[in-house]
Amino acid sequence: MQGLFENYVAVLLAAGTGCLLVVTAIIGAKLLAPYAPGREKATPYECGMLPIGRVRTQIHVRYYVYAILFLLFDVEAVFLFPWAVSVVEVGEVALYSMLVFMVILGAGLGYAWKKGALEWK
Amino acid sequence: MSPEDRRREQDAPIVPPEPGTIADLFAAALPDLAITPNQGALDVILIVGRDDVPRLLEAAKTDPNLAFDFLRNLSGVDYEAEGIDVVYHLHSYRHGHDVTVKARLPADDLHIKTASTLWRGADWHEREARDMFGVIFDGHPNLVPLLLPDDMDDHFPLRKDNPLAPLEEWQGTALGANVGEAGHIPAGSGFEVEKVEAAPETAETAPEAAETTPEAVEATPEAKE
Amino acid sequence: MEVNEGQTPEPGETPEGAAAEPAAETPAAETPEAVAAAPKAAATASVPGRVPAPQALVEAPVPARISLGVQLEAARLTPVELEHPKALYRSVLPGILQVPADYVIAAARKSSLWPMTFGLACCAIEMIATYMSHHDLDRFGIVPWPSPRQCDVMIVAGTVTKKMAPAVKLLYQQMPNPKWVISMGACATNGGPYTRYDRVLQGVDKIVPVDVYVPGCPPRPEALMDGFIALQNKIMEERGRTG
Amino acid sequence: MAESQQPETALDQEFETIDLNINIGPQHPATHGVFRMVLTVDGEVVVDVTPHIGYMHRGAEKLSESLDYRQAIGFQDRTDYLGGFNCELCYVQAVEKLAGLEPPERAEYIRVILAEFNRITSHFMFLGAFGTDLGVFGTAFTYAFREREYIQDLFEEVSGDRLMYAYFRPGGVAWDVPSNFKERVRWLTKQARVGADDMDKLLTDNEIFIARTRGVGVLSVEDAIDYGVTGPILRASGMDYDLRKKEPYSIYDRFDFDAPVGTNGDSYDRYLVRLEEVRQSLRIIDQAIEQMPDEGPILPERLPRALRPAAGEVYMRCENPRGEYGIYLVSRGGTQPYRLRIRGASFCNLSALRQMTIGHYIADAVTILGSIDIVLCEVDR
Repeated sequence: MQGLFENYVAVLLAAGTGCLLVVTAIIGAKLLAPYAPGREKATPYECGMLPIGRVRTQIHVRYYVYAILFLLFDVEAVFLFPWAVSVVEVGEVALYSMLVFMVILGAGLGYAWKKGALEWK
Repeated sequence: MSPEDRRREQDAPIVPPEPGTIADLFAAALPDLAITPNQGALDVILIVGRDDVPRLLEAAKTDPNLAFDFLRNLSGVDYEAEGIDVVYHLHSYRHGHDVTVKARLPADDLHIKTASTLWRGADWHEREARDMFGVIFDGHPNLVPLLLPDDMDDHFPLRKDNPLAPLEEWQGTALGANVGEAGHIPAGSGFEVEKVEAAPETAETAPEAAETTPEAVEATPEAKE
Repeated sequence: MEVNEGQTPEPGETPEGAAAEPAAETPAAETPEAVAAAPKAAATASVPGRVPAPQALVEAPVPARISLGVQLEAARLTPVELEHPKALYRSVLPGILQVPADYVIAAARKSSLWPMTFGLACCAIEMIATYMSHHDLDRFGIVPWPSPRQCDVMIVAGTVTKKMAPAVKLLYQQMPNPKWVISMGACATNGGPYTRYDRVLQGVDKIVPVDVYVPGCPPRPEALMDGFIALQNKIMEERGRTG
Repeated sequence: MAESQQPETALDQEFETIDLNINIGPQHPATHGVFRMVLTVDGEVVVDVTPHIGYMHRGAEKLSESLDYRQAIGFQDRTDYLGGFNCELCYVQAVEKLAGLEPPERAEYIRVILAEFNRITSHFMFLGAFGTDLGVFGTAFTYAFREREYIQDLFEEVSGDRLMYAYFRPGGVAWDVPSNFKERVRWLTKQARVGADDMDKLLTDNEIFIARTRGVGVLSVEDAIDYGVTGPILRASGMDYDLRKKEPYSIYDRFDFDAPVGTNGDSYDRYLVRLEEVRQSLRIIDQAIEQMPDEGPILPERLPRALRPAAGEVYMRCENPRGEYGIYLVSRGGTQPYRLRIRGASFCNLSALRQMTIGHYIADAVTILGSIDIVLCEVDR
């Protein structure tokens, strides 16, 4: 039992310093910076000019598709890391299960490619 | 005599160029046009009436043995009461010769046909000439201020009657009274210097300056017209 | 239509038809009382420690008519209203702790001044030369930054024309506090060689408060570095007073 | 809002988008000064460009009309502050043509050497700025400014200032060059060749650099001539026209050098043409320093105290680093120029920006603006 807690202390320490950093950053800014909100200060920065055009315009769907594809394969990479570390101990079972996972995602990528989602006109 | 008088009466003499220059090519291409050629310091200058300019420029661009395909420069020159000159400097890459075309616009009717249909480069030159002198180029696709702010189309800085500010005084008043001072110190910054009232001796030497109120100022510009 | 509320100098009767500005060495045939009328400078009281604005030798000929465009523009060139917030720590910390806190915070601010790259004209080339490796500015902790959101200093390097002035004002307002302004070169300080032309703003301090003026046209890189050192000293000096 | 053009790919059929206006405004690292362009963008493709200039219009022409002929020289440096000597050379020659002055031999050589060195510093500034536009953030600039500092030291020794020289006079140069001028120039030409090779190694074969500039912002020769574009951009489009060769002014006809000419007029060719021009200028300087007489007058003997050229007008044009720089000088016999019109090379080159940018991506718009190499004080004067 004793060993179980030791490595949790490390996790606790890491989380603690993380929160500490975030808190000091926010509180520090609140404390040290003189706060002077203004109408002009709040206007969006457009190289010194007053903003032109509409902000809420329709943007082409390909940007959304591109982002989702990236997210998909990013998460896949996250799964690969722990798998890569432990694949030697676990043996073939890990290899084949990851293979199935990769094939399914590969099929998704193939479909998107054929439908032309990756073309950047 | 003051420089203005000496300057006004001494104009450039018209020196007819020697034969065989570009002027003869133009005379051959446009026999019926009234062109008075003049030998400038570097190139030949053709002085033309305002209404013949479009035909002359058209011929200069399209005629094969003239072939002026490069509009070097288009500028205005303000001769005050005598009117405004519009000057075209042309160059031909094929033949390698140059010419200057000048047209005088009367001071009260500053209109001339645009050259941007012949050379697209003339577009900005003409918009700048309109900004600076007020010359209206008829048929110009987009004659809006180029070098001046978009809402300022009645102020022509390069005209001779637009004065240069001698010093900060005139500039300051145009922007409002309190702006005249240089480097005003932000209020509440602890660096203010308390204002000392004007010492008495400067007061009575300028009594009429002290009590001029905005209404009095309001009246004087009209009074001067 | 209110012309402009400022007090234009009482010109008496100006010479007929405001002729082109005569060369300085031959004074135009002025009527005596127009010259005698004290120029507007007398009205701005002589403030100790402040050099009074230079007085015009020749009375300014008011142009025939002030065009509508110039009047519209004069409305856009009003100076920035200044706000001087105090940082929260000055009210939270007990009095005795504020002095060291001011010192530490001022030392931190002065050693990481991020200027907004605001190269307008020829001074911009000297500003870039100062950033580059020969006269390295990075050793002062000065990192050139394009956007005003993360900047502390605005270096106005070049002539501020009246068409550019509203943009300068907006950029200054978009910078977070505390912020400083270095007016680099003669043009930004009072119009420089172009000061007589009416399209040029005679000094950026007409629209934004300037902390350090760097003389020169363009100032040498060493002069800009000296300007930064002067600004750092100023930050250390005014640490108690401003937020 | 302009509708986007006819969609092609499968995804496009169902969706119609509204164009977005992006303001690349006066204060922007990519605009090399205070230039503003509003890009109308459909997705990432630029559909329309509206340039706005005039933010640096400070009236050099109007102010020159109230100054003496010699006092107006100061405004020439400030008009194209990267090619100060070239602008002074053009203005000074215009006054000489009107006043009928003949500069002595030695002054002509000093002028040509300094003008060519100024072309080199201007092209190095372009190489540094162009590299920064394409993402080589610090390196290109530090390389470029290392070379500029060496050459600016020579300018300072000769004329007293790093950027605003006011050194040329109608009729010659203001004062004589320091005694070690020839050794300094020889050392500098060696150093500038090392700098040019460094920049060449840094950028020319960089795949990303080629990928972002090859085929970007193509300008055909006919369009270039029609817009009045001159200088390296015109030569990059394939037109072999260099004022120093075709209409030699000063003593340029005594040197043999060739004007580099590009083939397909895109941003990559403009970069190559300017890099090659640095080497050609070094060739000119080498020949000039050999032929330069060691001593001799630098100003004509009888120089009138108050210069009063005869009434008349002249349009003097010179080959500036950015293109043809023209001075249209009208004199009516007074001591002050009656009208001084400055034809800035960047003013005309910039008018072709819209033609080059439509159809490219937003990032290419920055590349094209960088490849035109504008100086805003010359655009707005």
